[in-house]
Amino acid sequence: MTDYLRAESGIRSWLGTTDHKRIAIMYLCAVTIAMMLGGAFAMLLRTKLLISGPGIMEPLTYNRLFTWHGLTMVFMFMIPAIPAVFGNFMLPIMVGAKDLAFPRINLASFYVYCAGAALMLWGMVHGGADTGWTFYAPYATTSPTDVAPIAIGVFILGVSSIMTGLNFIATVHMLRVEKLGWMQLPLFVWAIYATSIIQVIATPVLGLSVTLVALDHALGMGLFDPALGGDPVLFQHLFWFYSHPAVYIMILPAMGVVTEIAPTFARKNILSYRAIAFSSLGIAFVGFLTWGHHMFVAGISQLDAALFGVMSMFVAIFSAVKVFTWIGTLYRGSIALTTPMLYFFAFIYLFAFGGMTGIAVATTSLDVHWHDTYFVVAHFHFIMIGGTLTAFLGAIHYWFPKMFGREYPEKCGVLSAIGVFVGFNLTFVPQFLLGNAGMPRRYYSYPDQFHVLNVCSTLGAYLLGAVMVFTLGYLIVAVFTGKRTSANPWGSRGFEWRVPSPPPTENFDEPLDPTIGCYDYDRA
Amino acid sequence: MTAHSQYESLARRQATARLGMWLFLGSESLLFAGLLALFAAYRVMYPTAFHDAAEHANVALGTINTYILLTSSLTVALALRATEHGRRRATVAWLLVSIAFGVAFDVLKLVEYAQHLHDGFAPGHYYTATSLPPSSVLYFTLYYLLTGLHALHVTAGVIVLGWLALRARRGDFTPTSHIALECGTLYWHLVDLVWIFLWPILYLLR
Amino acid sequence: MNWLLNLPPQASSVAKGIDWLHYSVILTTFAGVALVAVIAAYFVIRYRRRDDGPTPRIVAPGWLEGGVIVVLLVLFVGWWVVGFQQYRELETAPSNAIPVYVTAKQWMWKFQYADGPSSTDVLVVPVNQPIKLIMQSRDVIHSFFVPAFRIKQDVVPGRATTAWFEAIAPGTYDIECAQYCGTRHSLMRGQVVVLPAAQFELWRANAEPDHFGGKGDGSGLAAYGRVVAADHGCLRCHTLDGTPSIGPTWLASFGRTRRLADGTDVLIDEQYLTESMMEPNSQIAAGFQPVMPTYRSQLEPADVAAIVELIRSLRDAAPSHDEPRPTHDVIQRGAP
Amino acid sequence: MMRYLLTWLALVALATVSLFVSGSSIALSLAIAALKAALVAAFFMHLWGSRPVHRIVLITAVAFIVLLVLGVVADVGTRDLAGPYVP
Ligand code: HEA
Ligand code: HEA
Ligand code: HEC
Ligand code: CUA
Ligand SMILES: [Cu+2]
Repeated sequence: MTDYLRAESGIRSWLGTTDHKRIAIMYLCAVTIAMMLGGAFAMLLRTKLLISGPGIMEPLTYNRLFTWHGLTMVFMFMIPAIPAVFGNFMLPIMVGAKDLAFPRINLASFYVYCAGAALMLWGMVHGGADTGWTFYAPYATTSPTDVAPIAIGVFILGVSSIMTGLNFIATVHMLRVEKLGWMQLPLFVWAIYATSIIQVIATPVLGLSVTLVALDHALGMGLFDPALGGDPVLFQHLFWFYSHPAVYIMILPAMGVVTEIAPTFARKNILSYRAIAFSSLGIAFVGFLTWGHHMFVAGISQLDAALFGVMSMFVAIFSAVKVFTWIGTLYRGSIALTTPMLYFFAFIYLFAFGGMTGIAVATTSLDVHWHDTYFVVAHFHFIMIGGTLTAFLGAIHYWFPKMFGREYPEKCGVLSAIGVFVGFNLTFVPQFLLGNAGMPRRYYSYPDQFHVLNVCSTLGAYLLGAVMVFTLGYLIVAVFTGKRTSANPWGSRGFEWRVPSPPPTENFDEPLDPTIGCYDYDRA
Repeated sequence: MTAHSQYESLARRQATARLGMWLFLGSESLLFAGLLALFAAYRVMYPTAFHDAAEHANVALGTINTYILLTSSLTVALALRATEHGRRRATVAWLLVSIAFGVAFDVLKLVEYAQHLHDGFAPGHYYTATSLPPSSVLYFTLYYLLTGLHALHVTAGVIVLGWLALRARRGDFTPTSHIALECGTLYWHLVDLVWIFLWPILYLLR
Repeated sequence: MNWLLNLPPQASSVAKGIDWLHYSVILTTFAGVALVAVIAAYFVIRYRRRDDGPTPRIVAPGWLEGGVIVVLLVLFVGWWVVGFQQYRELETAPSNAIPVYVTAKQWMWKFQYADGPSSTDVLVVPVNQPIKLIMQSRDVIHSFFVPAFRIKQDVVPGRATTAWFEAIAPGTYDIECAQYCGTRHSLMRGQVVVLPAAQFELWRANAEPDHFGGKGDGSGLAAYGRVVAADHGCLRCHTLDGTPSIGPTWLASFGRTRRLADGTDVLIDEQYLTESMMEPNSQIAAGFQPVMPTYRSQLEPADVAAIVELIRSLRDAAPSHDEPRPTHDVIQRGAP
Repeated sequence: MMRYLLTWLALVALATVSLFVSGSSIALSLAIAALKAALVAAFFMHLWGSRPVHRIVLITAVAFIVLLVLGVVADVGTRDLAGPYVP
């Protein structure tokens, strides 16, 4: 049987495909472009911050840039990144199916994504949105820029995200191969499943809130307009009801990835399958109860602040359990320090630190000082880059042989992992200190006493950017020229490694046999 | 669909489509959550303004529409049943009746809108009425958004039912294979479900 | 520690306590992450790959998992308890706080003392004296942030929000707007100038008389409030001397509780008063008709502040003699 | 057939009841609405006797709608309870 890459050729065979693997590759191209674009915005931001006063660009330009940076990175890159690429590619194989439950919806979701992204880009070209990615009313409803196309773009991207999530849930429920019970599923599947629940439930609320902003901006609906009695704080409630769970849409798949990497390279069963599986579900559900921690100083009632504060502490426990389980998995393993494994360690360290700073900002009185300062910026970049982007890079290296049937250059990989780690810390550790000192975020210019740390941060960002470009470069080269590889170069027990690399169009030559589990490293 | 199929049997495939539909309905109902939350919050903040505004709701039309939708739910259920018994003509007939109800609902809704607009109870900054406490405008804005979003669903439902009627006439549905029809009726029932809550919230509560 | 963490000086009465919690959270974070990193490093070296053989199957015992959960939960919830107590402290001004009315607009701060002096972007306060900020916005959301005081509070249009602080050392401290509010958000900065008590009195005495003509003689803002109230016809329905009228008298009302028509009690504070002007019919005082029109688009934030100050200034006055209090209460309750 | 008709009759009856009683009480009218919704879901939508996962989906969706409403109302409804403020 031919592999999925060579099964058919020609551009039409890609654009019209319903093969989950090909759709995954198309998503991979799309989100990589989005990441580069968002990264380019970030480089411009950091360049402006090299100087404290005005200069280099207009304030309005800067404000647009951080808005676009946030929106691009969150909605066009990070939310689809791992689920729509690696979830799409691996999940059907991991459950032993030939495809997702609804292949045409899968393809449609890609085009809906493209439409939403195109609308957003069009909005940016037309100078849209200087509102911050959070669209806070009443600024967003009165902004001099054109908010509506970007807001509707976010809505459409949300539709795509729902389609993906719905497809995954149906697949996990209905298409598991015979004898593959819930508790034998690879944990990546659990993570994606939990993510999908959030996508399906929370995304409509986001769609509605940004639509309200668009309606207000374009037509004067005035639901949040104080002049009509509206309360702008209510918009924040709606926004964070989605956007806090959304941060778990971003981190859960990353957790799924590292849960696959660790057992493979430590040749060890996962320390506690149960803990990882159920904590994913726990995060998905309890994550819905914490949204108010973004609003401690927004003028919410003390009761609400108390409830959301304590629930934030509870949700963190699940993440902590995961961290300790991953570490424990290494115990008495047989550890190989390959590129994916280096990314695994970068992830653990950066996520643990970023997560603990999440606890810090969730501590109500401390957040009063830190809210909307660079401390928060550092917190979420630690989790989103240190966590998710790192895991994304780990996943690319880990599954590269499977997806393309080729090897990537290991030396380059190691260099890239180390470079990302160093550049990252150089960029964002100074931002914690800036936040402590009280530098607010979304500041085009800043008092001189923050200058030195800002320069450090910018230099780190340049290093990080350079490493990213380097990584992209050698991976692209390897897609076309890398050495051919076998079905299971890592010696993994994972189900996806039991099919040829790259897999045939129908994934399995013979049905998946899950009697030897995907983490059974105690058997020869 | 590609030549290969990932399903072991037709029944499995139908069960999957059914689950997918339910997931979609669950997601769809969350679309209303934000507006409901806003309604609840503003009602708590401005009880009198909302009370006074609700007095102006057209209870008669709202109630007629309630009966219409409840009955249309029955008729689509009967359409599905007719297919299960292999009665093609009855299926088409029941679907057409349901479509008629849906259209009637939309028409009455438009009448209601026209009347409110005439009285100056327009949404947002277009609101010109002066007889009510000022924050009543929030009630009307939410009224338009909630019922408008719902009416969009009704309209989408009518289109879906129309498409199903065409397919039914063509003989696409057999007693054992009619998952599209089933999903379509589920969607229609969701439209009914949403209205079951909107009606007391917008029309009856004082 | 403060230097290591690059924290600003601890210039307010609450800063020390908050920083203490800060240290404990951050140190635990470092310790926890270091623990994780050290264990990981140890495992990597100790269990590096030597051969291709199978590894033992190890499953975490339940007590270990439970133990980790309980320990961390106690730690995290402990922080929450302390943090929330401090948050309440930050949210509730002490009774002897001097009110300052703050108006935020794109992109400046305006400060107004009850008895006259007002200023733009520079807030002058005495040391060791609690100050209560009653804040309103004219346009979008802003946020009043003084890093050295560890306080921050969003200023939301259409509402009054409050914050308070007590500066413990004379000096000049930065004010920053922390909520994104448009093009010049990053320039919406100001300063708090903390003066020793004597100097502050001097400043107050010599302060530019503001446009209300007040000058530290207790007239100032409250007097302006009288003008506003008269101009807008408030005094047709409200009295300043306790005489019953269409609306409740403003005499001796501030700081007391008000029984509402639906039977609940609310505290008459700045928020309640502001809301009563913006949306009079959302909370009807018991025994009164919902006849008061809204003044939402007619009163500027500064006017609202002036009226609030007027009502506040009447809080301790005794009801006038010809209208003994009991009667007045009876009339109010008996009104239709 | 009978089952559908009975469901419909119950729905119409409940709607009529609610028309007369629910103006006064939020709880009552929402309870009647919930009952009607349950009838529609159980019989018209065939949740009665279908796979449990369909029920779970519906219940989850409803639970999260309620959660959003409660979380927001817990804010605006308690902003006045600012705690002991001594003037
Ligand atoms: C992937 C994204 C992601 C993730 C996973 C998280 C996870 C968490 N976040 Fe974060 N957050 C964001 C993305 C994310 N966040 C973003 C984007 C913003 C800003 C939005 C904006 O305003 O623009 C933000 C803002 C934000 C705020 C608001 C700050 C402010 O604006 O004032 C708060 C407040 O509570 C918070 C809390 C938390 C908590 C408690 C977690 C927890 O889930 C973290 C749990 C993890 C751990 C706790 C680590 C593991 C623990 C250990 C390894 C134990 C260590 C050992 C010992 C102590 C012994 N986040
Ligand atoms: C979701 C993920 C995500 C990711 C991956 C990043 C990545 C980065 N972010 Fe971003 N960031 C956000 C999400 C993210 N960010 C959000 C949500 C906000 C808040 C926005 C708001 O306030 O509304 C924010 C805000 C934000 C700010 C604060 C702006 C302000 O408040 O004024 C800063 C400042 O330093 C910053 C920096 C960076 C840097 C240096 C990176 C680096 O990691 C980037 C690394 C580089 C690359 C990935 C690509 C390399 C590309 C090049 C070198 C250019 C080559 C060009 C071409 C090929 C065309 N980000
Ligand atoms: C037509 C008469 C009328 C006018 C004019 C009027 N009010 Fe009132 N006001 C009332 C009544 C009646 C109440 C009590 C019922 C209620 O709470 O709405 C009231 C209540 C209030 C309260 C709440 C007082 C309390 O102790 O509960 C405030 C504050 C207030 N008004 C301020 C103002 C201001 C400021 C103006 C002018 C700018 C004004 N009012 C003009 C009739 C009036
Ligand atoms: Cu005002 Cu930012
Ligand atoms: Cu959050």
